[in-house]
Amino acid sequence: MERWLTLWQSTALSAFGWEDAAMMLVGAILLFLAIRKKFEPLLLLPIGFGAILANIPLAGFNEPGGILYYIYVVGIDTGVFPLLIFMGVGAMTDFGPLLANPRTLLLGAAAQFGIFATLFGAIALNAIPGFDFSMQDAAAIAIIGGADGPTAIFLASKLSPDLLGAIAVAAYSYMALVPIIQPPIMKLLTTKAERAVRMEQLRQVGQREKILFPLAVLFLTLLFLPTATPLVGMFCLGNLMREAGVVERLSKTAQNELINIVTIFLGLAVGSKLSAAEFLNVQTLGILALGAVAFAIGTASGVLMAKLMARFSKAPINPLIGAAGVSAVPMAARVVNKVGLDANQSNYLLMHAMGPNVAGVLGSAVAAGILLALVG
Amino acid sequence: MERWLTLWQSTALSAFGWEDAAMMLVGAILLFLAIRKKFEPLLLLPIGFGAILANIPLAGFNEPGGILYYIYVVGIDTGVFPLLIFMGVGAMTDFGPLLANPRTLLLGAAAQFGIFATLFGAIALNAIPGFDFSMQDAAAIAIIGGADGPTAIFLASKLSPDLLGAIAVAAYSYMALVPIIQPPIMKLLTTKAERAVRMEQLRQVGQREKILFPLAVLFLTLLFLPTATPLVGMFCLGNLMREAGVVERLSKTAQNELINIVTIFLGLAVGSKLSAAEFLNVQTLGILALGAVAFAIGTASGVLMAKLMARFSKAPINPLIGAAGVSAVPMAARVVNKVGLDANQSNYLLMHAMGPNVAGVLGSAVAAGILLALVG
Amino acid sequence: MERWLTLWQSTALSAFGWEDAAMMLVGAILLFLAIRKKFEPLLLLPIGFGAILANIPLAGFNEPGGILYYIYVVGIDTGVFPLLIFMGVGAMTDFGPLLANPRTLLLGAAAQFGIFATLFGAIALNAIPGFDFSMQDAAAIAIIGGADGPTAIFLASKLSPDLLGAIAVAAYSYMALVPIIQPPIMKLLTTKAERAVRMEQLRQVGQREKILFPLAVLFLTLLFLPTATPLVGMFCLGNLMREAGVVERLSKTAQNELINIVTIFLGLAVGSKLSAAEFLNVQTLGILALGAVAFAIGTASGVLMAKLMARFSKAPINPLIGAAGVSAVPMAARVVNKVGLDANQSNYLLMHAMGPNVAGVLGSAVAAGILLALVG
Amino acid sequence: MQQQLSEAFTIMLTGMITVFVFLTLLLMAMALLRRFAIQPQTDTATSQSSAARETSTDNQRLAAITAAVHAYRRDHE
Amino acid sequence: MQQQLSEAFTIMLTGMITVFVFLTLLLMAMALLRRFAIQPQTDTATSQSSAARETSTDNQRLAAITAAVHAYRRDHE
Amino acid sequence: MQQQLSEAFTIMLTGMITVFVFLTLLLMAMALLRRFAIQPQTDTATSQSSAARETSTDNQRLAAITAAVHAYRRDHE
Ligand code: NA
Ligand code: NA
Ligand code: NA
Repeated sequence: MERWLTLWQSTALSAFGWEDAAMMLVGAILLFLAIRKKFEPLLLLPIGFGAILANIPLAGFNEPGGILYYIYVVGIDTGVFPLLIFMGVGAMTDFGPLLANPRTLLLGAAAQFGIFATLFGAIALNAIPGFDFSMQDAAAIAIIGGADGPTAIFLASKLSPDLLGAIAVAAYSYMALVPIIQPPIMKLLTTKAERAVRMEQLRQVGQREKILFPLAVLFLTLLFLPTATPLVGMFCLGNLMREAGVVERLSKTAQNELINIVTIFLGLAVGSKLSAAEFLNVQTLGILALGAVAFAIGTASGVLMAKLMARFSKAPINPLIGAAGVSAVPMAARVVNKVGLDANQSNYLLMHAMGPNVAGVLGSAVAAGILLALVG
Repeated sequence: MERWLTLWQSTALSAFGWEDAAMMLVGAILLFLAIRKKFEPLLLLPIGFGAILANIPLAGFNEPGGILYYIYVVGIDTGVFPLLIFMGVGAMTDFGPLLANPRTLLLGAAAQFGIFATLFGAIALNAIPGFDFSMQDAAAIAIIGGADGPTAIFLASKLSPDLLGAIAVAAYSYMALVPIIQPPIMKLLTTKAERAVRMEQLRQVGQREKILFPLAVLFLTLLFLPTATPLVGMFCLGNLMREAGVVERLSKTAQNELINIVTIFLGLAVGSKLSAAEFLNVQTLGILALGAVAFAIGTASGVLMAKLMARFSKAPINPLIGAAGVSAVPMAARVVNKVGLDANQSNYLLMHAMGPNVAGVLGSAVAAGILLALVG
Repeated sequence: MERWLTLWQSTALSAFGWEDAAMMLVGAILLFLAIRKKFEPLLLLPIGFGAILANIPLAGFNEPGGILYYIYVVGIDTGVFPLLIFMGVGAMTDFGPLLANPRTLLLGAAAQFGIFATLFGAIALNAIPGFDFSMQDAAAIAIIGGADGPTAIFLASKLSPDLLGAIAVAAYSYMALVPIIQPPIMKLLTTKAERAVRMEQLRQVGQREKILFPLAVLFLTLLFLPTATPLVGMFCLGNLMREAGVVERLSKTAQNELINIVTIFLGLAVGSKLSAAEFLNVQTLGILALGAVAFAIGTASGVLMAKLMARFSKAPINPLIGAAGVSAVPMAARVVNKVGLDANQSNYLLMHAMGPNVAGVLGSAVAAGILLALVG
Repeated sequence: MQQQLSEAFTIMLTGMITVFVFLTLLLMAMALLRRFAIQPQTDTATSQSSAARETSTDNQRLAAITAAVHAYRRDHE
Repeated sequence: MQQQLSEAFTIMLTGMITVFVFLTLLLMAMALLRRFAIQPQTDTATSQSSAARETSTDNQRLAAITAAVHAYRRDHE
Repeated sequence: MQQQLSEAFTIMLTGMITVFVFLTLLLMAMALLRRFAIQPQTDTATSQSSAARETSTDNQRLAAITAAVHAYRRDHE
């Protein structure tokens, strides 16, 4: 009898609280979004699964001795996992379209207004009772507007680990929602004639230029923004391995097995931060709302900047490509292409949008460095 | 002269004891079994090699600063390596045959009697002088009957780390010996007519069912057996990655590079526990004997349960498939197929045996959770 | 205004010293050598990049919390990374040519004179003001003559971590310079007639011999040189996995993904040791000079030993193959082949040189073990 | 000893019962699952997506064969 | 609150200006880079290396079947 | 200094002698190994296994196109 009691007390049924159940439901919703809706499944599937595991009463995944605890301590607390992901993303990134049309860098810069405006918005939200974001919290939330998962996780782990779970979930969810969030804004800010503008074909970029580019980015970053060098540096390392042409086996491993292994662990560790105490509160609603605002403002800023540039440019510029400046590679560029095709059936903007798209990755890594320098 | 003395004193020859030599011989025997006899070579080769390295006098592989020490502390002490192996095994497992014939779950349940009977047997062995197994030891030894390597290593590392080496070696050795241990028992308990029974073809299982199954398993486990969630959870994560269809690159990495890397390390770390002090004693003989008994009882229980089910079932059931309930995937299912063919040359039982076979993996993970709850 | 000051103080420009800039230049030179000159790019690219990152003021890559710090502590301090590389190299090594002509082992022995003579030379250098190498330093520097990267890094991390950066850079640089350093020495010590000698075709080596060889090497090492067992043991494990034929998936992973991942990290960690304080001094010049001397002496010893063996051998021996005894696999063997072809256009020495080449790997691992035993 | 034995016996009983109860619950869950999962198997969304998957697999096969043929030709030229 | 808001506003301004200044510097660096990189594009060293690359691409194609064997082995072990 | 030099000299001597002794022992071990290993080279077990290996090599060639799918997908993702 006593043995049955031991067993019963060791079941979760006896220990379950409604918060645990609610957080598992959140995990299940993330799995649904990942599998059925194909929302960034590579991350949201392990995040959702990790959220379920982390909230099982008495299982101790998040305590010393539990696997999620070790993964979190080793990979997120240290910042190593997002940096390795960033290295892999660097090894997957082709800067050719940006090098062919360098001015699109400015679109990647403009779109970062989504980040900084959101920082202001998060502080403004403190006016509402129940919100009490510190400047660090606000900066970590704002980076959702960077539309770049590893950057958001890296910054949140440094500035506001308690909000990490909600921030990562918001970042990946909105990245998956780019095809829904962006088009209305893009159409609102442009005329059909503007959207139909065709751009000149891009020049071919040589290998040497591609090799020197990541080094130039690293050089400027280390001179002016050392706090951005972890992110930018690992990104540039990956890109240099890709373009150097002499370490192809390292580049392939960084793009495939290494990033896959780290992705599984990163997702689980992020999921482990989705605990009731840190997620089930009004702040999470605020974070979700601010994230949506950040994406919208970033998109709008990019488009408006593109319109401004079009006015002063000799070569035609389709203002839609500004929307790709938020990063969310390559989803945002594909959205630009689709909206462009809707306006002009022979207008393929994909490669033109890849320039601002990868510029947006650099832009948000730079913005993360600035935030680390100012509020870290 | 003094320098030669230093060198001589640093040779193992001056420090060798017969125990070290004996343990290296054990390592060499494991290598022989792995390479020449093809006994579970993926594990027994690194285990055997690790055993040799760990017992080299003065080399310090097992002390702080030695590579085996670090691998053990990082991967086994934490339980991370067996869990990652289990994730990979989940990603390799097709639950289709089990879903097509769910009743075979009960065969996977019955075969776990091998585990619990052995626990009783281990305690009974204490009657013989020289044996003094605690309840934790007995539980860790009993799990050998689960015929599942990572489960055995995980449980032993939690309950009885001193016996880990002997338990892991016994588990993998007997898994390799399944084709020798099982057939006599199977033939003893069945008539030729029973062994010749043909089963109906299995229905096709849809993708959605396969996606929901690991989630259902996880759900029941977290409700009723939270102590089993580390094993079952990682297994289900692997299986979900496999079946979801949206994270194929993660699933492939979990099934290949990640599991391979972890297998090398896990094997070395298990080998490092094969030290003379912990292996060269009468307890190891007891463990080996109990392991064989556990396999035999598990096989018999599975077959008897299948006979019972056959009596009450409308559809024909070949009692041989009960033997696959011990797990040892896919070896036990192949043995069933072979014994079935011996009785009826056109009787292919392989897919029918895969159901109880994967049920046995779940069954022993559940049994491990129960043991953790009761004696952990 | 104050905010701009914070930003400015967080730029590297305000904190830069000329030493940092100089070390970044060193990193850039390594990148140039790796990418443009194809000097061992797999290592020198990450080393060079790591050197740049490590010397960015205020970025903190080398401090707790920085990624290079963690990689160094986990992988180099523990000795784990060079050992894993060595395991992968073992899995890539075919001992067939050595087994077909075992006497070439002696060439691999003779070439290690480069190591021990350099140890003497390093101590002799202390006569010059500004040099003050301890015996440990001298041993770590001497191992450059082993022409084997992981061995050099492993030994330096144990004996003289401060010099690790300079030693690793020297080792890989000179390995890349083998085609320039060796031919003049080879030609100086041989007549054209000697260089034109053709050797008999090698016999076929059976699988069993190849399986037993790594075990025999391990056995002798553990008896006589336990301090060499970490290096030799991991090497033999890799080679056994390759030849056993039963664990091909482990062998492939050790040769590809695992070694690639570790190579990226090892390179970065070595680069992180290229700090101004430890690199920008006259000792580094000494190390570079000694390294070149070590390679030259090793080459000469190998060639002279081969001449000696040729005198006493019935079968013809081309003395050039002695030069491959320094290891630097497979570069040194290719150089032998090329110099041989120059003397006799139909004289293919490649396979004959592979014997001493892989013997050189064993020889320098043995030498490392001896140094650890004598001065460790 | 006696007490240990009886404790082991209780664990054996408890354990086997729990294993059976647990896997029987799973069996019942699988019956529910099957009913739940099979029904929408025929709806348009799923069949569309599975159709799409087949097509892309077909394309990949075609492309792969083309690629392999190229590689093979080059190899044997 | 008031003070926090004004601080956030300053960060917003500082941040956006810095982002633009930084990426404008990069833009200028890219112009230099292009001039520096394009010129030697035509010298012999580069054309040699691009020739070498073509050859190695051929080799890669030639070796496709060899590589396929490895993939196959891994998948069918 | 003098003492250090003589110590280094002793290490040099000791080291080289040990290297030679060790590798000579290995040389002798290899001779034993060869005698031990070559004999059973001709027995049926080995020839069987080499036959099996040939067959599987054939299979591998036959399946080259299947495997190319994987290589192609990975390269074109
Ligand atoms: Na961005
Ligand atoms: Na089992
Ligand atoms: Na060497």
